[in-house]
Amino acid sequence: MNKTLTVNSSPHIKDSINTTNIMLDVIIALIPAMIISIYLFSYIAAVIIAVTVVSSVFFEWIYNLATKQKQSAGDLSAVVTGILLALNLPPSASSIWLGAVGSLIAIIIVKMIFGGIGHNIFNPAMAARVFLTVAFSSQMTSWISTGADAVSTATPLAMAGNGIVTSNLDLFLGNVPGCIGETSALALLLGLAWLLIRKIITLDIPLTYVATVAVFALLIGQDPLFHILSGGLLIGAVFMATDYVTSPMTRKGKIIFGFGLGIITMGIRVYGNLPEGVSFAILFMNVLVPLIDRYTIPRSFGGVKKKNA
Amino acid sequence: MKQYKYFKGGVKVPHYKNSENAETKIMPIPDIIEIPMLHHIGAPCVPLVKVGDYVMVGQKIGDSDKFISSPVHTGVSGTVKKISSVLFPNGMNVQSVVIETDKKQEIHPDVKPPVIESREDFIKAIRESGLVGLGGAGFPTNVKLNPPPGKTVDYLLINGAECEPYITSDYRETIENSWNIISGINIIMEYLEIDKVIIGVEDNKPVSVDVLTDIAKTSDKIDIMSLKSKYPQGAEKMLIYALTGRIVPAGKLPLDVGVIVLNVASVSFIAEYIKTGMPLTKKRITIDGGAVNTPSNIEVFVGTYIKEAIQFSGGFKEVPKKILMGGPMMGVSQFNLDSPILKQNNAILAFNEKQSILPEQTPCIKCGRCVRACPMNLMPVYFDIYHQYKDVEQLEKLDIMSCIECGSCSFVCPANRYLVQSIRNGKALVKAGGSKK
Amino acid sequence: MKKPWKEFTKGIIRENPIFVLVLGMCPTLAVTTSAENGLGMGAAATVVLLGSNIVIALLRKVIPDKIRIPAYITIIAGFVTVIQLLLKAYLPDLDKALGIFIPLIVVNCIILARAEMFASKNNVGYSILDALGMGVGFTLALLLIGSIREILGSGTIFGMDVSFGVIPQATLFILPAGGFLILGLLMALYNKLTKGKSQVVDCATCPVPCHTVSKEVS
Amino acid sequence: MLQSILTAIAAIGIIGLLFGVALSIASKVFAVKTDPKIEEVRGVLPGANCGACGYAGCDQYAEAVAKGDALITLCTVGGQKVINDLSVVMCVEAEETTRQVARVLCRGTFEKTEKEYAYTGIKTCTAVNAMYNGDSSCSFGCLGLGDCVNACEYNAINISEGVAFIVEQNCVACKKCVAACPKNIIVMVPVTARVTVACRNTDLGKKVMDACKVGCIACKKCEKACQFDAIKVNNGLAVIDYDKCTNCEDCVKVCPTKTINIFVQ
Amino acid sequence: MRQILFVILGTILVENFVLTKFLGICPFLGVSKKMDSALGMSGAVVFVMTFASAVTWVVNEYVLVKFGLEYLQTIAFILVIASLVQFVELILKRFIKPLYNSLGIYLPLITTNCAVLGVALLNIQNSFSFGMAVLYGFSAGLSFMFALILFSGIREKLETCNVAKSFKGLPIALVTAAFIALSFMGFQGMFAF
Repeated sequence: MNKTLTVNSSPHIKDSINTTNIMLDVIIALIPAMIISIYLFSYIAAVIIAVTVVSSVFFEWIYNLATKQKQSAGDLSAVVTGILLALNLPPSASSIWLGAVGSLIAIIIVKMIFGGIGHNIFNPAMAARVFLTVAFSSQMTSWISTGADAVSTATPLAMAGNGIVTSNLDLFLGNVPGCIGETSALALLLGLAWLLIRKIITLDIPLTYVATVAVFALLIGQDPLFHILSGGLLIGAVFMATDYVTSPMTRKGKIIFGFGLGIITMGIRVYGNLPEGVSFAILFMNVLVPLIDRYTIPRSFGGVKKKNA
Repeated sequence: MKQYKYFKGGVKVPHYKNSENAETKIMPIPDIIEIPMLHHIGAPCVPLVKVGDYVMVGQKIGDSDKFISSPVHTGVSGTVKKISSVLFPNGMNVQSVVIETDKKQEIHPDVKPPVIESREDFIKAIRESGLVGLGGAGFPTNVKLNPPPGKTVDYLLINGAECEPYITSDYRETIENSWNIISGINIIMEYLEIDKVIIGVEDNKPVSVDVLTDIAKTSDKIDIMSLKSKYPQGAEKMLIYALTGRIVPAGKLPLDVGVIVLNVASVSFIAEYIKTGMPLTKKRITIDGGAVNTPSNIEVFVGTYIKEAIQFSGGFKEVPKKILMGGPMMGVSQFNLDSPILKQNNAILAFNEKQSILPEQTPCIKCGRCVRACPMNLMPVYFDIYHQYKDVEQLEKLDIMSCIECGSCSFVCPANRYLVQSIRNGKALVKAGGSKK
Repeated sequence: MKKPWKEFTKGIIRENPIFVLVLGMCPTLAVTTSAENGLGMGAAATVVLLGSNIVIALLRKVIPDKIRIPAYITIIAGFVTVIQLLLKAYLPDLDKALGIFIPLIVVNCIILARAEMFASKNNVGYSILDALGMGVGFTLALLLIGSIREILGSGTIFGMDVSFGVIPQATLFILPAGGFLILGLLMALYNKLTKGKSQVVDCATCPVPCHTVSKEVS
Repeated sequence: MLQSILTAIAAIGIIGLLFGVALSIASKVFAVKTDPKIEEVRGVLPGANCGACGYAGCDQYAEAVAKGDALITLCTVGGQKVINDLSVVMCVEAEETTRQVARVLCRGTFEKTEKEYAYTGIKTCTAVNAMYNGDSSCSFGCLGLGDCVNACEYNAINISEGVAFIVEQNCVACKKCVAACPKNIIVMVPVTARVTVACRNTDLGKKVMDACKVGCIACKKCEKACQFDAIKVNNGLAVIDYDKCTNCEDCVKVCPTKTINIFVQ
Repeated sequence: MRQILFVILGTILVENFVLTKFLGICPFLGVSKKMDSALGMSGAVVFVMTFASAVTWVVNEYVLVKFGLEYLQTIAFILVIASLVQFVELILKRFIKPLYNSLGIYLPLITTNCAVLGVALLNIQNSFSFGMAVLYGFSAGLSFMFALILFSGIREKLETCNVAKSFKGLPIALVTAAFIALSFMGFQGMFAF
């Protein structure tokens, strides 16, 4: 009798996708933003990205080692977190240690102690950015202008608060002060296109987010395009808000999520003390995700409507 | 050609229809066959023969008095060697009749075309034929054709979707037996007084679409729809929605929305049976997979051992590491090669080492791909979680019992979660919990 | 000799009101923005705890069972008022820093819990030891949290600079979020260090199958 | 000075008195009957109403404990003392019985049994059991994937060589493993019982021998050997009646497959 | 109208009682394991806080201030609140059983909820008018409710997470609360009243 046959539950075939290739696709989608950031802010951007990525992977590796868990540092998710965090830091020398501290927060506190990949409640990069913004506010807001003669300046959103207008073309190309990776809308849209082509994300969250911001801006009589292109909105909408674990699972949930993000972002930008609200909005909406998921469970095909509880 | 509706979810599976052009070969009578007493969903049959009995072709050897059941016949003549048992995947030991064939193939006197005067006669005849849903589920056809009082049926749907990879037996059926299909359709329309028939075929089978379109032209009551090739297009509920736009409510049967769905092979068999009276004893199956030499379609007697069927088709190329009964999405893996082929089997796949390995599962990243893939609009990700925590209440609330176990969610899961298995275990938990109440 | 010592030390590690009993979280998080505030709060609570434990232990046979809780609360509130007035008079800065949390000592679960659990069942001597032990444990925990938050958040300890002008200060730690974070991390550390030592259910004393009591919380 | 102290005392006294009287009247008027068991449990709890147990106050927790819905270990305020007291309160009603322990009736280790197939999938006994009754050649035996280990809260079960065994000194007879085992091979026995028929296979002779080298083949030698009428072969399996068994080990000596053995830690 | 909305939103989002004022942490950590009990608990808190604000305001204005006994605030308020809670509980238990089952069972916890005494004291400290005090009490209750619901949603999810061993239970809850508090900081400067 042949006793070496494998028995398992159906299905017996699997498509080729796995967590690591999803992460790889996200990294590819981030390449334009990284290239443009190095072009705009010169070598410092490259150094920050390198330090942050290396420390992120290192922290995940060391945590798994210390807690004697299966090593997960190789699944590239820490790399993605590292790149995203780096792109959310200002292009100044202090960002090098900010990146390392941020990685510690993002990987150990926000991700690993919650159970590692798939279990985190907050988006690691975003939570770390908010943490750094609150903890080291002066270092996190030391902006410099783009180009060779870097001088310290303010971001378009902060300037807009003082009545100075930045051209939308500059915002689109990224020729404005800001965090390393958030300035160039063009690069981020290229990334979005890649993610959509590869079916890594759906358009639900970015679209509702941007649309809500635009409508909000129109209603209060401001330039919607300016609000969409400035600050961290696009990097947030494309890469951070669409993070699988920390966004709702269903389409309906994603739309609610995007809408909430838009309202809060604009609320903070227009009425709050802070010039920028994307990271706080995302963190806040992450908190709401369990509730959204709870109330947006779809009705099964042919199922009767059930009371949510 | 009418326009079909898209069902939500589903996945694109590779076709691997390697045996597409392999004309059906008829397998000679094996020396021994073993016919289990259960080929269908429902109660197993009781053997009607004893050890030492001489049986003839078409003789009924097992039956049950339960409503949802279907009798079992032998397709060979010979002597009953022993009454044994076969271990089914669900752990049930089912009695089986082992017959040593004498190759004389004497036909049993009871085998004669049935006399049909009414609808009741027809349904009775179908029961006697031992026909079960040949698409894979094995639901007794007579039950399917018999609407409870007060329910009217206005649609007959013919399922030629064959959405599982590898399998081509229905495709070969349509090409080789197209006139049986048309006469089968006409017979059912006549006896069940249905005047709307729709044939659904996936568009990746142009030849069979052509053949069936020709059939449809013979009557203005018959329509054909070429369906988008998307798994699980052939699942009953999906097919009904695609062809008629009707949604079968959870826990209900197609009859409840006035629809009867039959597989092309079933229809073709009905025509054959009405003509000759020979019950269901033979089955066309696809033999394929990385471990076999020649992907082929063969016609075998029900009860033939898997290894003999594969041997006839051309034998193994490599040592098989996994044997599937049915397609790769919903088929059942066998643990030895001595299992007999059942009525509802439409394929035997032998996988080589590389094909048989499924990746280990990694933590769920909550990407929601399973949610999007689920044709039943369920949330497999939560089934996986709550099954681990044995939260029966949540599982029930999320409607786990509606899952059709099509495998789409597991297929697309980037974390390689064994979702279907979780769901099966979850269903078992719910059933156990339900019985306690 | 051993027992009194045990009554005193249990509050410091084994039954630490913050890390093990998880009592009195509001002041723990709210006032520990600096080591000094932590110490002040701890001391104030200890005094109230001591006073109420003494009085309740003395009166434990007098107070009728039915109204014991309101009676305890009144006694505690009395001591809180005394502390409040004393602080206002002699340490106005600390009073300002602790603000509303001084009157809120009344509803601090530690005090009521010790009154109900211990002082109402033991004599004055043990009650004093218990109060002191719990108070010291509470104060130490507060001091620890306060020190960490002050060092990280302001770069100082008891107002002395320890950042040497180099280490940047993470303002976050003196904000609410920092309080939650530090307490969470400290608790995890405490769990790690005392792993397996506390919270063992003793079923040996129980002659019957435990399923009646240990059924999963539904 | 004196006057203000007096006013204060008077004011508080009056407020207190008013509320006290009103409340005691109200509690009489609006009295609702309660279960004495709840009262008893409530009496043990500290009454701080802190909510740390996850219930809405001590009354709620007392009710849950009294009904057996809650663990007795949830009160952080009370600490060990309350746990001890609760265990006393919750246990007094039950009868005194000999201590029971769980025992795994299978010794079909890797070398005694074979694997019928290579299983991939969810690593739980329940999951593998759903496929052809598990991958072991003996369809009655231990699957060794540790559903019982996961169910045990007291660290009293280990798996070695593909078979679970109980660490008796840790076992508190909570029966969770009994419920968790899909093969029903864990049973409760008195702690004094040393002789065990470590098999649940009800098949006969040859089939058992094919499946496992230490399976009970129902040869009835033990039945004949027993002087106390304590072991009976029923339905293809020897079963010991522990009321009669004297741990004399006569059956152990005659068992040809060594299925009956002395349980040692 | 705008004022009322601002008080409510401001108290919920900007000056959240739990997440920025650290009031009511014990029930916040204790009764947030299940969404259902969180809802019941916070419902009861909203109710009691509104009531207690009104009653303590009256007691303060017409008893304590009148007789120059302000220093007895703490004692008087805690007595008032304790009795009030007990009254409400008794009445609900006797007359409105369904409401008692959903809200009333959480009432005993409220006496020792420092948010209730806190709001009473804050009303006096900020010298609010009667209407404002009641509104503030109500908003404070809502802010407690909001925080508790958010938190219990996450904690239910955490139950299914593979949380590091020494962080199981309260530590991870506190870390989560830290990040919730962080996310609330984005609202600073909005809804000033």
